[in-house]
Amino acid sequence: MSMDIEVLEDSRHHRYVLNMGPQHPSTHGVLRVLLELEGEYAMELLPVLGYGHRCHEKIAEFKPAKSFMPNTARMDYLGALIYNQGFAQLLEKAAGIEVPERVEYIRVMASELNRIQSHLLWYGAYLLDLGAFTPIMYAFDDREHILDILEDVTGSRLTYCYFRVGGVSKDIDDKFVTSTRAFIDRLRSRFPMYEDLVNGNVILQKRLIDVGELTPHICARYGITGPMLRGTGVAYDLRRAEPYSIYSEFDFEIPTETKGDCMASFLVRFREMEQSLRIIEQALDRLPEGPIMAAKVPKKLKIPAGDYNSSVEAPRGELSYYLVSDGSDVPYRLKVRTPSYSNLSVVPEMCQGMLLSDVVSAMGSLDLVIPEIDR
Amino acid sequence: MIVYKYIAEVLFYALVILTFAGGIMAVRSKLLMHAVLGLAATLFGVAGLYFHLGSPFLAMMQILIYVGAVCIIIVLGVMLGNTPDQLAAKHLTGRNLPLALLACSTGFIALFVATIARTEFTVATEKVGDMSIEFVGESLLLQYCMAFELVSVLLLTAILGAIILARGGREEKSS
Amino acid sequence: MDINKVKKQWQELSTAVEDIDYAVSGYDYSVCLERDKVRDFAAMMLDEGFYLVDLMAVHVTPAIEVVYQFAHFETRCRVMARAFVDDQVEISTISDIYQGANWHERETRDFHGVVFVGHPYLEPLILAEEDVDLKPLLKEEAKLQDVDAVRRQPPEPAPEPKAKPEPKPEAKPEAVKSQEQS
Amino acid sequence: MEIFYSILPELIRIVVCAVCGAVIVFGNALVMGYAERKLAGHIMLRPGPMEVGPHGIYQLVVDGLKLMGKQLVVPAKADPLLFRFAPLLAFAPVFVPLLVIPFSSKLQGFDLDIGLLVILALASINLLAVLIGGWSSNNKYSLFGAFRAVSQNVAYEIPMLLSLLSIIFMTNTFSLKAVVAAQSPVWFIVIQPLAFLIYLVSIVAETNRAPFDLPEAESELTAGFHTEYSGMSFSLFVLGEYANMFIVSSVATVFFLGGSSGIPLPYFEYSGIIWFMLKVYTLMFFLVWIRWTYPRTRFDQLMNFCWKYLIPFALVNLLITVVMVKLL
Amino acid sequence: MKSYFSELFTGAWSLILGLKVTIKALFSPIVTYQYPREKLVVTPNYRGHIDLVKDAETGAHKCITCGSCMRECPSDCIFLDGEKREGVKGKALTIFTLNFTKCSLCGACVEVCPTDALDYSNEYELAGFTREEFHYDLLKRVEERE
Amino acid sequence: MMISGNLNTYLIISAVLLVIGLYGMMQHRSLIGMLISSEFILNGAALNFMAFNSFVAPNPAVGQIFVLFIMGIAAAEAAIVVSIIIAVYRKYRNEDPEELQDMKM
Repeated sequence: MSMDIEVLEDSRHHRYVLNMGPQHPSTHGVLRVLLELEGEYAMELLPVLGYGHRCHEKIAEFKPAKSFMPNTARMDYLGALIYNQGFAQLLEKAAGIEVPERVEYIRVMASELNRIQSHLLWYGAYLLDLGAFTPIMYAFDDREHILDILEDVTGSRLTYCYFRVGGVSKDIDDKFVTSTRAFIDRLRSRFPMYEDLVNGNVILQKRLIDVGELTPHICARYGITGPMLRGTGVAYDLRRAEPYSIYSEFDFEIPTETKGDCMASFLVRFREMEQSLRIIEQALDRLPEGPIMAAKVPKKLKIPAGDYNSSVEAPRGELSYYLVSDGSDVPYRLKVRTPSYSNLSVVPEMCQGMLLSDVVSAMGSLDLVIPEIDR
Repeated sequence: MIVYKYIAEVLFYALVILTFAGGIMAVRSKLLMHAVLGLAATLFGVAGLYFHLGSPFLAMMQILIYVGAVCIIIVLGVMLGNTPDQLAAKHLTGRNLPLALLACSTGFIALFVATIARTEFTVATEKVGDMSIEFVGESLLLQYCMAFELVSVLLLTAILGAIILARGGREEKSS
Repeated sequence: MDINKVKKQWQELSTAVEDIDYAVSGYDYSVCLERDKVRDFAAMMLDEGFYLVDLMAVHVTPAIEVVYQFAHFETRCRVMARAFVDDQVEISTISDIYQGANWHERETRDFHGVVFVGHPYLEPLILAEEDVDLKPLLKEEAKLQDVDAVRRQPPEPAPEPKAKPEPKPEAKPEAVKSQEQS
Repeated sequence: MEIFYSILPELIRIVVCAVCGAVIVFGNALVMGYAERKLAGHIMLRPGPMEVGPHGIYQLVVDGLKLMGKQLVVPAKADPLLFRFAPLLAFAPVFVPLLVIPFSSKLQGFDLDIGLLVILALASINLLAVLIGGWSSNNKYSLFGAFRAVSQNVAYEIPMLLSLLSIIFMTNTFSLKAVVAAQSPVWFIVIQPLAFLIYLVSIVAETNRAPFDLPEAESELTAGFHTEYSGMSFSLFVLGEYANMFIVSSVATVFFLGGSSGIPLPYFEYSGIIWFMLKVYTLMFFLVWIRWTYPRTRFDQLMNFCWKYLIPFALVNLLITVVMVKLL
Repeated sequence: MKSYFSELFTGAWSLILGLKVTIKALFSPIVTYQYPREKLVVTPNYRGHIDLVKDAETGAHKCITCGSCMRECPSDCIFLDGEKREGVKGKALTIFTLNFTKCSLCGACVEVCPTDALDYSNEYELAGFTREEFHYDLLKRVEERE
Repeated sequence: MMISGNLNTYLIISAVLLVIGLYGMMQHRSLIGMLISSEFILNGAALNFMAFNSFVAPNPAVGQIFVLFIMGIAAAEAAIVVSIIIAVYRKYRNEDPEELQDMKM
């Protein structure tokens, strides 16, 4: 036994612990990762969570389920509308509320715009992690247009609380349609620029290819979903796999790559923006007239006893709300399964034996939103 | 232009002081890193002395090779081979030992001074070349090319040896 | 994935397998497990290509219920597997089968105090180290419900003595609405 | 008194050289600091500093004052002597190379026959300063930065020297003035484009600038070797960095771009400095331009690029040069 | 050997493409606003903190002191109270405060209001040194407003 | 009397450097410390060569070439010694020469 300890100590003699975070430029928030380094190779990684925990699940047990809507936006501030969507859908399912068609179209468009802006922010921030300072500004330039559009509709720029149980809070107008169409054209014309500046860049490719490779089996074991999973060649997108809302009516592709490395998830996210544009375009073409609120939404929304699940495809992967109700209007237990949480849990295995720079690029490719992990 | 000579003389004293101070710092400092810094100071001083001896070329080479290469290798050695608690320079223990050493060395210098004071060096009456780097270069590559070749072979051997020594450990560890 | 084959395996391992109406509940099957079968169940699910969506605990009487949510990459098959912890609030870990369960189990330990036997590193994940025994998501006495109260209620009450959930997919929206309007 | 008059010109020369050196070092830092921010801003479609003075031209002055006013924080477990000494060691040697750079055919501090050696020798001191600064901070990030700086600079010194050597073989001198004079019909960039490219890549690495800014890679090492530095000791590192940029760009100008030669202007002997500065700042603009365009390389790729591409190409180039010089 | 050179050239070409993009951007007009000097036009739909609406006809607020907003608010940031007055139907509003530090801008209060007495303000330049600066007295604000 | 123009001055300086080196060799109980001290000895020798070169020797190139030779040796020596030290350190976790009992790596 003492022998073993000696051997262990011997092999670890050259290692030392580097504390990356909670305030580190590339952890994107208050995440701390303890790295055990050997030279510049990270031999062991231990993410330390909980710096930004805000007890959303506990809060949910204290107030009517409807009132939890603004909290969903604060979990993932980049995919706020998609989190709204998941929660609204959960309550609509549970209470059996029929949502008008126009609402579904508005929700889909807003969600997809939200997805694009999340991906754009990730795109810029990831490039910042890799040391390129300029792309983030270009990405933000584009992102501002989305924020302007969404601000005009939802009234806020980041933590939207737009969807309501049974509808949306405000109808869209012609201005939304024209500005969204203009944005679609604009972003399409910007893609070649991004290709030239970033995607084709040899330095970027060298940094990303063969770094942090995943397989579908690893993804299953860790519950990794979203673009990282699609990077391994599994075309699993909840918008297709379990079509919620009206996604089954749209024609879009699920971009996949086969290699599962950072470059794969990078390209998957990049192409997803194009697919989201396609969805928005189709939705704009078919946008029906109609009410923006379900006819009968009770003021006190009682949820029948039982358990309910609602899964949506958030920008980072599968978002699941699991609600246990005892029949009152206050949830008995609400569990939010956030994609980044499962995605981050792979880091110790994925980054083992990597160079420090690769750890940064691998962690960046997870597209972490820390409040979503800590909840 | 006697003023220049005085300026040069003052500079000379400064250089000698720098050299010796660096030396003392190198042997007496508590930290190895300070010892390396002392070495660097001495090397600068010696480079200045080369300048005084009429060879700015050597002075620059001294800085280039010693400060730019040797010092950095030693600093790397200090960093790589030592955990922080071992960074202190270990000194020979024993209370009277340093004193004894000092006495011995003083005696040695005295002896040396006495010797050189009594020696008559025969100064060459005429020089065959100048101190310019053209002359040095030509001599190095024509007349004394053996030295040049030897240095290159030596450096090659050193590089290979260093690589083998340093890599050997890594393979052993990984296996 | 052959769903019938998988269902047969579930029936061998579990005490009850229910088909759930996806349109209402958002998942397809509910599986009730004995706590010693959890590991076999997880291993079987991994073999069949399921991934672990989520792992959580629900504080009910008689015991804390641990819910495992699985889904499949190729076919729509969302499964809720439930098991109750024992008197020591212990249940065996599945973190060696599904590594993703590692953090979920630590979180559940933080919030509900469920001890996962065999977990390699059951230290606080979200909570601070000194708050090990805080267990913030445990219910107060007043709010604590029996497990039957949080199961889907059948249209006419037909309670069973044991904590066997009988979720009926017939929990129709109409019934719900009438209940609300009352 | 006679003696005084006899050495007066030389004294004046020394004083003027020192003053000019200081003016260049500080002026260059001001200009480059401002230009870098402005260029970075406009590349990113934003205006850059705009608040202090028209178009923010006093921004750097204000920053300098701020840095001077800041407390010099010495970390508790740092080595106080070395920690304070390192910025000085990084900053002090940058003055000397300025003395041998021929700004025009008349404007040169001293024309030494070992001019290039002076520049290279004093540039190597900077490395020791980075190493000592990184080590003495007693911070793991700083230590990593220092290690990276050393391996990178040592490796990239080889292709840099080899590319300069191919010019030396053509001119047979280390004197910068003679090198400039040798380019009277045609600049060496035309004859030695490969050497110029290799030199250009090497100086990016030598000056620790993006995409080779691994010693201070802020997303990995927070700020690399100067993580713990603040106030004036930090700004000495920055001044040293900008001065080094100026020096390596000047060397590139002297060796490849014909130094101060250009279309003759009135008072040509002195006004050559205009052409010289134009060339130097064009090169520096290039350094800034690529900094704000590319992501950072990874360390092993940086080394691979040096050993697999730059050094073989530099050697081949040198060989061809030698053969051609012998044949022609 | 072939891949060695092809890699070199494709790599170099990709770098040149990147340089082309940035040099084009260098000479493009800037897209940012110099915020305190220039101000962006904020959409009228912007949802800032809530404010009582001033009725155009009567020049007073429309609140009937029903307290729905107070009950609906998920974060308990609204407090209002009223008293019975002569000649006024129902209760007259005496105090209406908003603790904006707790508000999550969900908009539930505005939607629940039976008389549309609440609306979002368009203020976005909010900064202060103390928490108390964000405890708004909406009644006072509506009276002071033009 | 200019002592900077005197051969003996340089000889004494180099002797002092030699003594400093020897003293350091005996004083330091770490391999790196001994390496540093050995550099002093080498420098003393080089200074000697250069001094004789500029005052006595007929061919001024010889001494310079010798000094260059010594610099080459010093660089090679430093590289080799540091790599040996690292190897020794890996093996023994220590670099006190007293404790290095066997030379087998």
